[in-house]
Amino acid sequence: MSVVQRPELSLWKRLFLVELLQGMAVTFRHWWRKPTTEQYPKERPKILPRFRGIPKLQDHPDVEGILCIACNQCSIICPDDCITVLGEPRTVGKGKQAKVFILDYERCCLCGLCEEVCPTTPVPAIFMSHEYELARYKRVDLMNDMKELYEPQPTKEYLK
Amino acid sequence: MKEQLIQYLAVPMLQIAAIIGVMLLCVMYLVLWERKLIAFMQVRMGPMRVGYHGLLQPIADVVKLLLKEDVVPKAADRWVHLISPIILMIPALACFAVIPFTGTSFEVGAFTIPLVNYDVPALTVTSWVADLNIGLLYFLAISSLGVYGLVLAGWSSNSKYSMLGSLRSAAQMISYEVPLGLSIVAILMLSGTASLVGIVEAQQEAGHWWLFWAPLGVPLLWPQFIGLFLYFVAAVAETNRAPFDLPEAETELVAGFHTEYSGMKFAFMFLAEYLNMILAALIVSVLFLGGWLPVTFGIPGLSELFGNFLPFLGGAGAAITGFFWLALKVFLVLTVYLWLRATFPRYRYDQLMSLGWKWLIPMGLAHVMVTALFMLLRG
Amino acid sequence: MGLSRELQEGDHPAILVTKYESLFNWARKSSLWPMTFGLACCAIEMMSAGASRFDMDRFGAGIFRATPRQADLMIVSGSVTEKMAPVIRRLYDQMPEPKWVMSMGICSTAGGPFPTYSHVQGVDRVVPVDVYIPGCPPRPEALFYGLLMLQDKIDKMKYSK
Amino acid sequence: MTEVSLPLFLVFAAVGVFGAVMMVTRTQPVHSALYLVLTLFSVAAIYVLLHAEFLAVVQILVYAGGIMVLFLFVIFLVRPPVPGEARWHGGRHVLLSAGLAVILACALGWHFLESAPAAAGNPSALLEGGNMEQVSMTLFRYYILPFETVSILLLVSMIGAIALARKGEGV
Repeated sequence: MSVVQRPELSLWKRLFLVELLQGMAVTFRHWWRKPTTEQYPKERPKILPRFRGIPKLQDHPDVEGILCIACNQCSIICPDDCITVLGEPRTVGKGKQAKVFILDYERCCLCGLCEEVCPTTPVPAIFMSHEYELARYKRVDLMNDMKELYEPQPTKEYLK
Repeated sequence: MKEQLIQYLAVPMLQIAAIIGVMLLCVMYLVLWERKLIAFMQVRMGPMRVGYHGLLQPIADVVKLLLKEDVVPKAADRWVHLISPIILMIPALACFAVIPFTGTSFEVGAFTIPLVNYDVPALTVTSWVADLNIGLLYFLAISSLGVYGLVLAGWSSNSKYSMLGSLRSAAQMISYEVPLGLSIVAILMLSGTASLVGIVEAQQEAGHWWLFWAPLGVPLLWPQFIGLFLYFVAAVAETNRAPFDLPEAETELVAGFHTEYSGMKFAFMFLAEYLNMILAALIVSVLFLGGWLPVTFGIPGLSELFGNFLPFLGGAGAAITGFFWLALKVFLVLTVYLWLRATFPRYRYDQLMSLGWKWLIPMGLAHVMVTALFMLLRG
Repeated sequence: MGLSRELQEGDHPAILVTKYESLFNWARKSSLWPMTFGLACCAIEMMSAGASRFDMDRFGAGIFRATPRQADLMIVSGSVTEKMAPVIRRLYDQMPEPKWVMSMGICSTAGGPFPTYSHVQGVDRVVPVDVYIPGCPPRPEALFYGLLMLQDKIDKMKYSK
Repeated sequence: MTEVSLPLFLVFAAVGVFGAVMMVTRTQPVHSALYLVLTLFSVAAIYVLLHAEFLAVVQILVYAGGIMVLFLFVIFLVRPPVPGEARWHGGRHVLLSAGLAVILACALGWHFLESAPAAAGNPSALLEGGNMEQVSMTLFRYYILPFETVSILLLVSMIGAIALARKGEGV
């Protein structure tokens, strides 16, 4: 444990409460600064490209059909066990494709491991989107099946 | 008899109603101003979405608090729990009776109330409810009763946090009443009266605010600055505001004496605290800053110009001007109050006590002595 | 709410009350005072939501009350352990009506990454939740989105049939 | 006393007596203290009716605002009584206090009956030039020596109390 020795204040500083006035000067200066507040529902936050929102599914024009090959790697690596994938034979070409893809947003911790392990080329089939407006009234609404995962989240715009 | 009835019963009643109404509105918007000002000092915006720039926020808060459930703890003393917000509120409102809001009185001509055909004789209405010759002492006496509300609220809740808060508030308010009284003594000596109207009139006669009372003709020797400082520090402590908000210290005592209060009872306590703030600012303005006298008072040429900027309204214009100047001064003092809150951290309990007893009271005594000495030398 | 229950028992819809309904709902949604109540890491994000850049006070929800008696909104921010659950329930019971609960983050919504013996798998097993905000932790904007949804919910409250 | 103030006096006197009786009969000390405040308050109101405004204000300031808060403080600091613990001490105390009350009433009654006009004083003299001036003139001009002596006595007793209280700390 270290003992902090505060310097003795000079008589002048004690008499005229210099340090208190300095403190008040700081708050006074801040009063006239431009607020740094972003007005959320009106202004959208600037989201950096590396931001990890909720995971979504995507397709790619170079690949015919569904991009996801139902390899189950994301489901295995997921620390929260929130991904369930069932495969079926691919409609075009060889291999498998996802038939059922359920992502449980109420458990997903947005770690991004699923995107890292996703083996599909040229882009990962599951990717971290920039969507964050996810609040729901019911827990059931946070379960998302494959169809919902392809579309943007249904969000109400609160512009006022 | 009818004239007397109107003069001594109806007019004061209307005055009281007007003061209570206006003051409650002022309190509501003082809360908004506090939220806004502290937000600005923290580089944020404060309430923005309820009304234009949050202008309806206080109304929403009040309506919500009115509609909240009123919780009384099972082990609480129900009656004392109920009356303590009222005890807090009554002295805070009663003190406004002696405050002179403006110097000039309104002349109300004779008129007839329609529908009931009641003839009202011509009246002279003053801006104060009562001009007591012991006005300042009345203020001190009544405001010292507010401590009961705090103490009993804490005790009756039967919770340890409330209890600690109320014990602290009792000690704090008793201690700081002494420097509060001492800082006023010099003003009493200068004005030679304890009537608040008389004090402002004495300043008018002297030609300067008491704050700028320069003894021995030396400019920039203003001993009343010490008085103002003392009064202000003591008043901040008396109203339990930061940095002396120990009775409701959020970080230690949850919410201090009003931990167990909810809904309208809590709103009453909130209102009483802010009413006391406004009252302290009013007393500062009246005692040290010349009450309703214009800000340019004492500067030749300017004082006539700003003494009545609504000359076409006659006496009412002068009254409104005086009211405006008082309101401006009060607003500035209240802003300093909030500024202090935005700046300083809370005092520790023993620091608070040592500040009060070891610094403020000796300073107050010395201030009285110095003022008396200067007055003697001046003759 | 006591008021609404009394009115629902009556035969006739209270027309007078429906007029005031909008005022009451507006006041309640515009002045949601949250409780100073943080459980884990989401609380840090809740604090930042109250701070300068995001400023929860804009919604009128900036007065964090330390005592449950004066709070309207409980933001369950962080993982709810079995040991903490009774405390949460008690705080919720101490809040006066009308009161709302927001579950912030996946830990409080569903147990999150802790499907263990010590964890409550969703705070809705302890207190009734109005809005669930997933995310780990949710951005302050996500919290605001939940808050706006809660305001919508309050706006639709009915006092009469 | 004018005819307007007589009913007011009766009201305040009744409130004062009510407060005093309630104060004695409560088992909860905090309630007793509250009723005492009520009594002090109504006494102050009676002072106002007697044109002794200064005395009234000082009564509220010192007794209600200062001393009673310290009373409450002390009540809070000592062990709070368990409800129902306060015992009925039997008829002895009632007899004793009733006897004392009768003696006090007799003494006061005799005093007022014997010297009623002198005791009433002359309030009209006080009305001229304000109450505060009168009190301060009396206190600081004619009785300055006793006043200062009393203050020195109080100071000595205060220092003595502090010295006694801090004995163990080796001061």
